[in-house]
Amino acid sequence: MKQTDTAASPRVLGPSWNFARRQLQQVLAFASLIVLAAFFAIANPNFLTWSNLSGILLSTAVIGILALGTTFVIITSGIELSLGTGMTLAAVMTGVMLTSWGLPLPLGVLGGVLTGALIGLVNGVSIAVLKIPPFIATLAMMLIAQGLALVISGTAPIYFTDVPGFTDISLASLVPGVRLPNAVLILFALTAVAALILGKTLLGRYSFAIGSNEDAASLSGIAVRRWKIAVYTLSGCFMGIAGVVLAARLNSAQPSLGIGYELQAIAAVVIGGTSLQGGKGSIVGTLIGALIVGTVTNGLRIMSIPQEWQSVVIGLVILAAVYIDILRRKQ
Amino acid sequence: MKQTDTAASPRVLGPSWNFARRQLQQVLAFASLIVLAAFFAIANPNFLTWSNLSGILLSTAVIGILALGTTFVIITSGIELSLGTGMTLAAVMTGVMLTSWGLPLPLGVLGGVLTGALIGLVNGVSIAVLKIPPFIATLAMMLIAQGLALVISGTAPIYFTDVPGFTDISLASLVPGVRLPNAVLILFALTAVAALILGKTLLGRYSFAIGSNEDAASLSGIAVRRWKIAVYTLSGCFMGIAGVVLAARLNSAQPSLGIGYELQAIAAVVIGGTSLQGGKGSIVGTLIGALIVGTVTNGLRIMSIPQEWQSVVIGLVILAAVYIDILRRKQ
Amino acid sequence: MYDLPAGGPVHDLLLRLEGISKGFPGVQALSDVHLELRAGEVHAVVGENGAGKSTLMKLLAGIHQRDAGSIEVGGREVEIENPRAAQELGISIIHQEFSLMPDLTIAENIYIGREPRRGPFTDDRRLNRMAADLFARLGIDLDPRARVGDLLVAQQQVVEIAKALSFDARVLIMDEPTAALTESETANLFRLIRDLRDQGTGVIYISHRLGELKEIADRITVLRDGEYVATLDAAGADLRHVVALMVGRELAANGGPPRTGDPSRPVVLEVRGLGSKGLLEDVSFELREGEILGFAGLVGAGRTEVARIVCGADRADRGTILLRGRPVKIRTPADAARLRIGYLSEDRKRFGLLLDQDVGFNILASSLAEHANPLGLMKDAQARRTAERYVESLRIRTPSLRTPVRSLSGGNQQKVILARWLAKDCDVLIFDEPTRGIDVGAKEEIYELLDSLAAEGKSIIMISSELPEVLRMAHRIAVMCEGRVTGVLDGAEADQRTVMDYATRAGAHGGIA
Amino acid sequence: GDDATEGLDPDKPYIALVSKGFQHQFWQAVQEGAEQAAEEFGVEITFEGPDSESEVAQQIDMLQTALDRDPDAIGFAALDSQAAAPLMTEAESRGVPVIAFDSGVDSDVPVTTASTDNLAAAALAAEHLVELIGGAGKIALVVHDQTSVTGVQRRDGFTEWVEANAPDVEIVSVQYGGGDQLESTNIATAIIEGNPDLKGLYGANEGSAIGVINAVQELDRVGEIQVVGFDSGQAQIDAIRDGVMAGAITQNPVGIGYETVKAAVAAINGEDLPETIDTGFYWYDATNIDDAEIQAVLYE
Ligand SMILES: Nc1ncnc2c1ncn2[C@@H]1O[C@H](COP(=O)(O)OP(=O)(O)OP(=O)(O)O)[C@@H](O)[C@H]1O
Ligand SMILES: Nc1ncnc2c1ncn2[C@@H]1O[C@H](COP(=O)(O)OP(=O)(O)OP(=O)(O)O)[C@@H](O)[C@H]1O
Ligand SMILES: [Mg+2]
Ligand SMILES: [Mg+2]
Repeated sequence: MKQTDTAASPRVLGPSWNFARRQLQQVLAFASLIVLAAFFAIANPNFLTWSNLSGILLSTAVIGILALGTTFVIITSGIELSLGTGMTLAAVMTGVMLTSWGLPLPLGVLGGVLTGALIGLVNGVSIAVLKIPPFIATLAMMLIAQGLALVISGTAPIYFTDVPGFTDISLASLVPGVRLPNAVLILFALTAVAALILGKTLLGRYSFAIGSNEDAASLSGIAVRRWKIAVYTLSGCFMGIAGVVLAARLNSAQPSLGIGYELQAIAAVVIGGTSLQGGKGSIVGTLIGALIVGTVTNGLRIMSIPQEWQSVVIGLVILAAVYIDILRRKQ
Repeated sequence: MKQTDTAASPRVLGPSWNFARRQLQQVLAFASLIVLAAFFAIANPNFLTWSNLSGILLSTAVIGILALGTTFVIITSGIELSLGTGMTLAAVMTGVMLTSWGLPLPLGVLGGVLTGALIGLVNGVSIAVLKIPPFIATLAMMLIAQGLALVISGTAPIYFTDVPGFTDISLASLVPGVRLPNAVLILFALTAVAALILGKTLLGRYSFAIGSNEDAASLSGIAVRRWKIAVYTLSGCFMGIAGVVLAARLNSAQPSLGIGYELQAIAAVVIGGTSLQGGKGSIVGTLIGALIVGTVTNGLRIMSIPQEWQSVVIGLVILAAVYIDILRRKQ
Repeated sequence: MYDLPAGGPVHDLLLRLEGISKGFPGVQALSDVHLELRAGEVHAVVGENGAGKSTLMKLLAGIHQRDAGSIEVGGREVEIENPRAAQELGISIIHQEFSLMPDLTIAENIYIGREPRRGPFTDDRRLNRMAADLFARLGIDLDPRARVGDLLVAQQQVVEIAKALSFDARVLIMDEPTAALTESETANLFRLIRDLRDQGTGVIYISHRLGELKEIADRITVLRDGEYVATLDAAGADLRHVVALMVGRELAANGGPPRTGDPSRPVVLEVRGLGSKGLLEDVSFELREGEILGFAGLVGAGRTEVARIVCGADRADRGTILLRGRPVKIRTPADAARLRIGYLSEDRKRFGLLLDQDVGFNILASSLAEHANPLGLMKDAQARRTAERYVESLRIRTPSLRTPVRSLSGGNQQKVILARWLAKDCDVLIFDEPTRGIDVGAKEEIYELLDSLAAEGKSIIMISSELPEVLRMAHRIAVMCEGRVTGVLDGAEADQRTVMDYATRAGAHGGIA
Repeated sequence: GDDATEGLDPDKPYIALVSKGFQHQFWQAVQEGAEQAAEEFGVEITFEGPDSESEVAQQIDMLQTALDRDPDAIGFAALDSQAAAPLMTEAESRGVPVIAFDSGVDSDVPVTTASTDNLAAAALAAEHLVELIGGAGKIALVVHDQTSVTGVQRRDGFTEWVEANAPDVEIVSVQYGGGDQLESTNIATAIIEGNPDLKGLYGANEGSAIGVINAVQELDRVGEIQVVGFDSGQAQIDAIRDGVMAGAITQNPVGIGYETVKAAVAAINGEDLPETIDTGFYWYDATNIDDAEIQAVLYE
């Protein structure tokens, strides 16, 4: 039998030396991230300033939030390609609610999140009830959301200039004295929430069960359809939040933005050790994956490496990070 | 147990009464395509002109060729995200060989195809030998190829104006008297070649075996690593050809083109009934899938539907086509 | 909780099936079948591969819906629409094919859908304690927190059993629970079954190991070709008669005299000092031409591991493998195949079947290259003839070569994989539990096949947990215990006692109680 | 009604415009101008463009489809003129006049070209930025695209002017954000972090300029870093009014659209046309933003 890794299976396996090893592995997962950061810190002294570090976190926030939600989907062995444009549609809906309908701020934000949830719900129903493969269902949704965002916004950006406090959602600092934008706090808070859901609730447990062996899960009496819909809806909520955070950062809802974000988010998830085959994955891994991508991108930009080389280097770093992770798991 | 369809599994064994039924199913697969075409023909008389139909085929050629090659990859349950930018890199290499190095036309074309093959080979090695998940390996290659295409071309398009006969590769008509661009002939010829390889050769059989159950295939004595590399390399050859056809059509190698083509090509494959889980798929299906996307896109354009609505409609049509296919397979 | 009359004496008849029919495209799996199950009885259901046993059970488990007939549970006619409904009716099933989730832990698998909770959260501590309690009650020695995907096949089987028992069901269905177990685990299972029976549980027991029936069954129902044949009292039944009812003819009981190794024949495969950290230590043996070398041992003794190393699926830390006296490097199963060494895995679903493909493809999977021309073009007609030949000679019950292998019965799937290795011309064949889930008649056919392969000069390693089978077939028997070969016995000198003696020689045995 | 031309009046001349985009404000302003002219001259138009400025192949497909709709004239803003050459020939052979707009089409076929001189416009932006930083110091560029004609010209026009005229100004970084606002914001942020003594930033189109504005605001460097942009739109106009951005170049997109259709009508009627129609560009900042002349060319 092959030695298979268990670090990414749900929760740790309790006490004993196994536990310690697993914890150590989690920490080692940070290794590539730390190596990268160290490299850039040496290459450019401006990298390690507080302002730049919080900038990296800020630039990771949107992709990170998307990636957190889609981790659940990928653990069920699904995929979610409507992340980017779905997020845009959520941002546009928030814009319409706050500016055209004049709803109060909390309701507008809620509306954006619900828009995301609705998109996820529709995805979930197509996939679980109509049995359309997740790739196709969410690819179709990616196009539909893109179109709807343009239609609803009248193909023009919606500005939040007249909505006081809206940009604060992303850019103010809740923690007094520390220059850490709220978007980053939101990312961290959502990481905790997602980790709790994945590790400690039925939804998390069943996500692993469905991704591990959908037929067996169904034979065990789990209502696979219902839980799948729940997972896509949850991912949709994260998508909606990402949309609001993005709009707050740009102080506008840009209807033509979004395509390409889905691949970045999925990449973060997979770099973080979640398997596209389903059944394996972790939230902390996803956060690390997102930070790795964010750090490399920022580091190269801060060094003003010519852009054509930047993508080559990012490609190589992704390869290396994943390969090192594979070696590490083999011990 | 679930009823599963085998129409798309390889024909290990020759004809039988089943054969006739299968052929019928294949024809029925054209149904959505025909319905779509009929709809557009009624909606706009210009749709059914020879010039527009050959235009549809021409605009399908590049995505179609990419999709053919990647069908093999997807049947092994892999994925290929470097299709788009890899194709661009192949086009740029052809450009460099023909314009800077002054190689004769056939060598330049060969060089482009080999570039594609090399990209595929590297992907195959990362995946089969280094065991990097296909999604990550090819995502990294997508970035690397994008960067290299820009670097090698000096971030400017390469024009083939001084290479006589180059655009003829795509745009001349080999068949005298019929206005059918060569790119379309190439697409059809490659469809035949791919169908032969998938249906009648060891490589095809092994692709199915690996995609069905990689561990079992390996224990059956199949050299899984080697054949996986072969599959990615084959897909790379198609990528290279697509690059040359695209460059010939545009009479230039556009180094920043390409991102997004991979999703379109994969969508064509999946709409054509190939499963992303691996083990199932057909070449004719892929061609139909590509034509469905090409037809809808063209039909909506020729009807001058507002562009933002176009993507909504394309999304819905993809959903409907796949759903109808699912119903059809259930009988 | 159960749909049974409350109070008073419990209804004697737990389950009554009348006139049950079920068809699949191209196959009538069941027609007009009867079955009754009383409280406190073990009711065995037997029949050839493909007779419809599993299908009947799947109707009870809510996986398939019957075409005709009625199902009564506790005297009331019911519809069992899904697995959950079956659970709610107090029916619990151990499936023939594993239905576990490899990425979850043992405890999570057992209590899936019934997780203890604290507020909105799962209570994993209690979950693990529940599993530990269950294991203590059942006498199972497994860590509830271990990941199921890391378990041996036999351990997974034990988890399946524990899961089914955890429901405290009134009706317990066991579809070949012992196919992956050796004697001692089987004995343990029987003890559990008797306890349950004594508490009034009704057990439906399916097995191809007919010897077990005497030991455990109260009544036996025989199915043939999807039809009901007879129900007998186990106590008075003659097994030869049962077999005759199953196959519809008398089977000659042939065993022949014990075999013996022939030291004059050349050594084909030699394994020297094989070691693998924590699994194997200093494993050495020789395999001669035309010989069947049996491998016996308890679950987890390391037999499968030896086989996997020899066929290149795993790497050894130490040791050499010699083929006809020359050391060979076997890094992958493809290397082994090139050296004409073939391995049939004990886990057919994970390491054998190409489930998406049809029967023909599955038979040919190892010999595709032999059915292609040098350019790699397949010779389809020739391939079809080969596949047809094996479907016929192994009597694989399938509507056609194009039938998805998924829809075959378990035993027929096993035959398909056997056919795969027979179709490939190997010099050394390693069969890991080759008759797992295969009916008596077909077993005889397979034994004959192995004999004729050996007579042709092929060398065969036969790993089996069915000791009588090893004793009957092997020229020599290597016995393993805790990763070592504790003895190599000649077929003539070996008997049940000596083998068990060597199999426990290293002291306490592994894994399962 | 259910007529084939889908709501277009079959009795009016039909002009198909294929632009470089449709989602951005700039192209919508062009469309607006085109629609004004269509109304004025009694013609029907359609307006479409690819999803991004690197989608050369998509644009060629659109042009092909436009030709198949049998128009009386075509307006075309080429992403790459070489790639369009065969279709230009086809248009000519079908007798469909082609009007190039936004940037030139390198071909004999178009009867005239209505466009902005991007090189000169970018040079003007450079001139202003250099002046704003006092003729010395570090500056950087955030451009939308590395290969498209507008991207290259607005970069080169800028850098060439700086090299020729401002020896004390150092260009420390040129990076590309695809016109995506978030991407451009992140790029600009990293450039500022990497060069704490940066004195000026230039965003080469609307999305890039907004990214630059966001970065300067998020890092609290308003006033320390001088910002100039390109194109207009609500965000840039606000930034100029708020003093975040010193000023920007605006083209006359409405004019481009208007002139294109006007020229197409003239071509259909067989009138003579000049070789080029300069649609002009303007520098606007807090001092002139409310002038009527500027207000006429700004879009929100
Ligand atoms: N899902 C299915 N689709 C089509 N045919 C099926 C399906 N399931 C079972 N069959 C067919 O029904 C028949 C009975 O199968 P079943 O699995 O009940 O046999 P079994 O008695 O359990 O045999 P075994 O001892 O080999 O397990 C077989 O011919 C089998 O091929
Ligand atoms: N304690 C263990 N922990 C993890 N994996 C184990 C352990 N023991 C054995 N294995 C794995 O299980 C596989 C099969 O085990 P092994 O060869 O010991 O079984 P076996 O003797 O063939 O018994 P059986 O096949 O009857 O279950 C081996 O390849 C090995 O990798
Ligand atoms: Mg069975
Ligand atoms: Mg074994």
